[in-house]
Amino acid sequence: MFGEKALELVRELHRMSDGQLPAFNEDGVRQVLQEMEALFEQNQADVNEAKVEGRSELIPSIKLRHCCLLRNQRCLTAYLYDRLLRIRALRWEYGSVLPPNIRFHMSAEELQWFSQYKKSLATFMKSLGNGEGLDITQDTKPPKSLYIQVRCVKDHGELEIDDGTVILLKRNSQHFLPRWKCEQLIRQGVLEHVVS
Amino acid sequence: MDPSEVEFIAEKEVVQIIPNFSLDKIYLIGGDLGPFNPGLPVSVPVWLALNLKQRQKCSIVPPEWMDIDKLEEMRELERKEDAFTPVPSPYYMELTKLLLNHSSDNIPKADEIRTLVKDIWDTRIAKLRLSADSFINQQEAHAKLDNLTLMEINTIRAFLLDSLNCMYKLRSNLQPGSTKGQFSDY
Amino acid sequence: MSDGLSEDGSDINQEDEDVMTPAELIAKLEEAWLNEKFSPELLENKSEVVECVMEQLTHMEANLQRVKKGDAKASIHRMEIDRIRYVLSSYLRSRLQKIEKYFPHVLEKEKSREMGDASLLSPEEFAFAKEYYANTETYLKAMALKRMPPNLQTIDMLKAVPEPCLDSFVFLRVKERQENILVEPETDDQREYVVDLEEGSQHLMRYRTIAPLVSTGAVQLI
Amino acid sequence: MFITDIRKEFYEVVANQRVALLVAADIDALCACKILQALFHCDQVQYTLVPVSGWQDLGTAFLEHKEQFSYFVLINCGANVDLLEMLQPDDNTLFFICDTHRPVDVVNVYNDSQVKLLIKQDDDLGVPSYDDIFRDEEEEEDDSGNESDEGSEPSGKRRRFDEGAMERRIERQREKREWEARREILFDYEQYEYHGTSASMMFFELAWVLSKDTKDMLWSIIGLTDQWIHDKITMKYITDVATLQRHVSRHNHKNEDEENSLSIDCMRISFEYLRLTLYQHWSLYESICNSCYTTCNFKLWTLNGQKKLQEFLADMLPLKQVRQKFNSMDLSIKENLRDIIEESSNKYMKDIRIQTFGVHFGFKNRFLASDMVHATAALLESTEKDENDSDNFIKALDSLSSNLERLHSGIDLAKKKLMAIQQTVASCICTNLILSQGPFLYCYLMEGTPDVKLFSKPLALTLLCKYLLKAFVQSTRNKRCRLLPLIMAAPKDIEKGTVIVVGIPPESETSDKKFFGRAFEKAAESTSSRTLHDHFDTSIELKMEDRSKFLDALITLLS
Amino acid sequence: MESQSYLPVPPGVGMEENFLSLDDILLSHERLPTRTECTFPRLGFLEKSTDSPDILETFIGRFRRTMDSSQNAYNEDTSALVEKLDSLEKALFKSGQSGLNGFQSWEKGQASQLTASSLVLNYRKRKINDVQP
Repeated sequence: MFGEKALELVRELHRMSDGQLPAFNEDGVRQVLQEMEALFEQNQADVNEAKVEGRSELIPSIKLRHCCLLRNQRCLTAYLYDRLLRIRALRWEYGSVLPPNIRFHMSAEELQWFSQYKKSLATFMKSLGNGEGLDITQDTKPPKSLYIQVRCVKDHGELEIDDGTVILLKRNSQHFLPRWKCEQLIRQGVLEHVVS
Repeated sequence: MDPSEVEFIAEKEVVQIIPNFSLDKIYLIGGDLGPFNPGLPVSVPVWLALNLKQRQKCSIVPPEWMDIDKLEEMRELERKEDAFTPVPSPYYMELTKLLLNHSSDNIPKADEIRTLVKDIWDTRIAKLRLSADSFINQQEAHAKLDNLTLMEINTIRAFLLDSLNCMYKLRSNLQPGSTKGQFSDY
Repeated sequence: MSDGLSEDGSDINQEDEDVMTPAELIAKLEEAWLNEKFSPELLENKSEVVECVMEQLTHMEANLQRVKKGDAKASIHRMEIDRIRYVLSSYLRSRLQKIEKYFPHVLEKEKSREMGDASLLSPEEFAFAKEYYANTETYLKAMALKRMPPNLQTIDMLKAVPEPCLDSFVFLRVKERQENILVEPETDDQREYVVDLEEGSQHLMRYRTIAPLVSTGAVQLI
Repeated sequence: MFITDIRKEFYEVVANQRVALLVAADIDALCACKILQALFHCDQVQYTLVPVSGWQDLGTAFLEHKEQFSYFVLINCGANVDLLEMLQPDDNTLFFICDTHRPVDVVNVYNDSQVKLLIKQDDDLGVPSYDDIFRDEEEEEDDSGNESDEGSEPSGKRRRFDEGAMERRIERQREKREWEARREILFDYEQYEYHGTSASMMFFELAWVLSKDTKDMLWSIIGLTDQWIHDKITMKYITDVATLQRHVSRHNHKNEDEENSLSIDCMRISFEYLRLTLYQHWSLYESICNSCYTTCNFKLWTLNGQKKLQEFLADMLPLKQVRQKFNSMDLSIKENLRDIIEESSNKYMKDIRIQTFGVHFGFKNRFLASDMVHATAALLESTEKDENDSDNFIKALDSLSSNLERLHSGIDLAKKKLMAIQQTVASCICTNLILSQGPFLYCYLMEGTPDVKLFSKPLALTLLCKYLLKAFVQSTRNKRCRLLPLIMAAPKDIEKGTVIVVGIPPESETSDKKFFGRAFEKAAESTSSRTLHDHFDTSIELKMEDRSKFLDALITLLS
Repeated sequence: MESQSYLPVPPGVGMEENFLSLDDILLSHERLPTRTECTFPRLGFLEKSTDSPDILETFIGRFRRTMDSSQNAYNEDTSALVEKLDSLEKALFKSGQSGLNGFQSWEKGQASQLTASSLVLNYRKRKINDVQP
């Protein structure tokens, strides 16, 4: 049936309701576009025939095909748009550098959108407070204390603390650090907030 | 809103502490605090009180209403009345939790207080559900919610607002010809 | 540490006739934060509040730089800074979220704004919204629309991206008494009626009914 | 050098710095670390905590962090080696060492600039005087006239002025120590290994001085109990426990008037005295069958012992009560349990009492100090899955951090371990696996013995060793066995083909001094056995094939 | 909650569907039983049933039950309960439960703990699953 391919794309995302980004379905997208092309060509031909030869019985089919075209357009746009929303979420959850396995799931155009989004967001954050700048992707939970105890879940390398000193984040080492320095690493699953 | 944000707002409330250190007056952006002298009670926001308490730099004086007799009285009244009775603090639940969890050694009869406050809370939440149900039932357009606290509202917010949206959807589907969306056909 | 960490903190809004203290400024920010959190639509920007708060924070941070390690007051100041920065970030975040969610409508509203009307977006937000629009449109065109049949190569972003639903209910607290607020009926067999909103009272009603009162500050969303 | 004022000379020095904590994997060290962490949290001192499981780990951890830190706190490691020699730190690196291992290396004692020892000087240290060990060396030197006027300066201090000379000097010193090893003073000082005041008690005293000793008491109790359970101290336990008793009394007295109104969630510490392991988390029957004291007194590995146990139980309580979980026992029995047991046990054993403590909070959380030690030890040496030392360290730390779920999982592991110990003890005795080698008793657990994997770890093997020796002394008629130490070996790493060897002093020994460390070293040296002494305690890892020649050398050495 | 950054286009609230809403697309698909008609004017999912006023009645009638079950089910297994609700009520049940869970975790003092993003955790899970087929 017409529109099935497009709907499958929508279903594919709908199944992953937690916001994960499945691999870009290049094949699916192409097939939808092909179906649309075919529908359009047939309609063009039929419209011609209906006009020239006055075959008005073709009109319902033409209308149906047109509906299918519109439906395909909607599904495909919704698929692409929803993926953008997921990609946006990645910027907020992971930070501006994405792990390779996630980048791998994005199309070239999506990567481009992501990098533009990153840029816009950075410009916005930099411009706050007359150019003072404020990173609004941090401070996602109300603050409780200046310092927190964290545990390193995996080897991560070095982390620079505000005063220029560097500490080594090695698996199973534990640290007492300024909260805001840790927030993103906690979100990324590198550090674990120890509450005792 | 996440309950931790409601708690964050509650942490602006002021309590008395008895510090064990001395410190001159502090000029915070939000107002002046102190001076702090060992043994002398001083008023500070809850966020600071808890921080100092956790760092063993003070003891916290429980607010006046955190008292068995007063709370028992409140509980009886709350159970008797149909309407929501006025609460001693708009953040009674948050403050109870915060102070009892971090400073229970400074609060006499902490366990009884916890139970009493929980009783009051439960009674009020039951009332809240009752009113929510009647609000939906009567398909009301306006309700007065005096004496409800932010935390109480917050427990039912998402559910009630979603339900109201749901009803709106059901109802507008019953009224033909009210659409302007052309896409919805495809 | 010197006692003057915020000695010159009260000179903000000098040009305005009503001078705001830093504490009042923070209260304004918190008001705006909660309103923005709970209102279904994007509210007018409060960039002057944002700027002033940022200034306060920067100023305080600069003073703290000069303080020696381990100063007891410094850590209290830092905690306060953290709290204010949280509200500020959270406020700007909710706004940005709504801008992204409703971007075509937000830009449309901004475009159709009358001279002299308060602007919805701050200059930074406006720049962001425009970029977001262009970025997204470019992407959709390149990926799909351009490759579709000629008659389907455009979509109306205003219709495709949903509008804020002003008919949502909100919780509110009245700060200034209001009379004769008209409450529209929910069903056909109900009639419209008016209510008075007493100062300090709390209500549940449709956002559309009281939207103007939110922007004047007569009610606070909760 | 020894620090005399721990607050001024240690805490106030590090309070505004960033500190690296290198913590050995033993329970006392974990407890000490908890106390120090709590203090650092109060005063917002930033730190990095790195678990170190042995000498190699310590070296690596130092190398990895020396660029970023100038202040190192070493807990239960580092005192008994020449630390500067081993780690080769920069001049501005400062070490604070809180370590129970004795003897303290003399170079550490006499270095004033970089090594600060957080060690109680009223402990029986017996450090040779500086003059005795360094001065006479000087006199024998003939090529260093330019140094002689600085001769009486402590070595580390001089290092600053004359780096090269210092190094040459240390080098010479080391050579000298090797060929002059028999030199009496140093030999006498270094030949016995023992443990001093627990690290957690040291830091508890710091907390007390800082008036922040509320929550930390529990940890110092657990740290001390660990020393006692894992046979690090014996007589010293009595004096140290008295110190803690005074602190507990002081606290309980302070809270007395509030006691009735204090929240159930607040932690309470009480005096306890039953020598029964985990009885509040087991059934009384299981606890009696798996506690060292009761099993040895009943000789539970004999039929007669089992019979006596049944008699004892029947005398004491209805069997149903004894066999069911402690939690489900009748309340009236639970409340009087200590008295009931004590009374009934009089007939069978001398004294089932030992002064210890219990902690309770909430409605159902009750733990004896020894319960916590066994649980934490079981987590620390867990052999489950492919977890490494530092994973175990973290879990053990969690079990001490009011992570109840973790603590209970530790208790479950501890039960398995204690049952394995009892079964191994019984089978070793019943199959005569304990051999008299002349100067010592020896027992080797063969690969394939049930639960042998559990005993590839030093704490577990030491505990087994202790229980086994007590049981053996009870069961043999040979009185001489009371005077003999026990050495045990168990498979350590099958792939590498190694065994772990530990030794404990004779039952009759009342001092805490042990000589195994030196003896093991010497025996290995004289037979060129391939050994690895990586653990901070005396246990060593030895190639399986070298076991018999090592043993022979040990016999010769100790005869 | 702010911690979740993926905010999908919600289904339309009033009469109209949201063009980009996945929910709406799937829902409208379900109610296109006949695809031969040339126009599909407002085949709203209520339109199938002629007795639609009842749905509102039913919703109102069952509101109390939905509310109580979603706000009372203290950490119980709720799957059996959810089974009996229709899709609309299921969505509501979810929002009620998430409110309840948020409150409970706050009461236990867990709300202030910083945690790894659920998105990150789910990716990690998936990665592991990928490795172990």
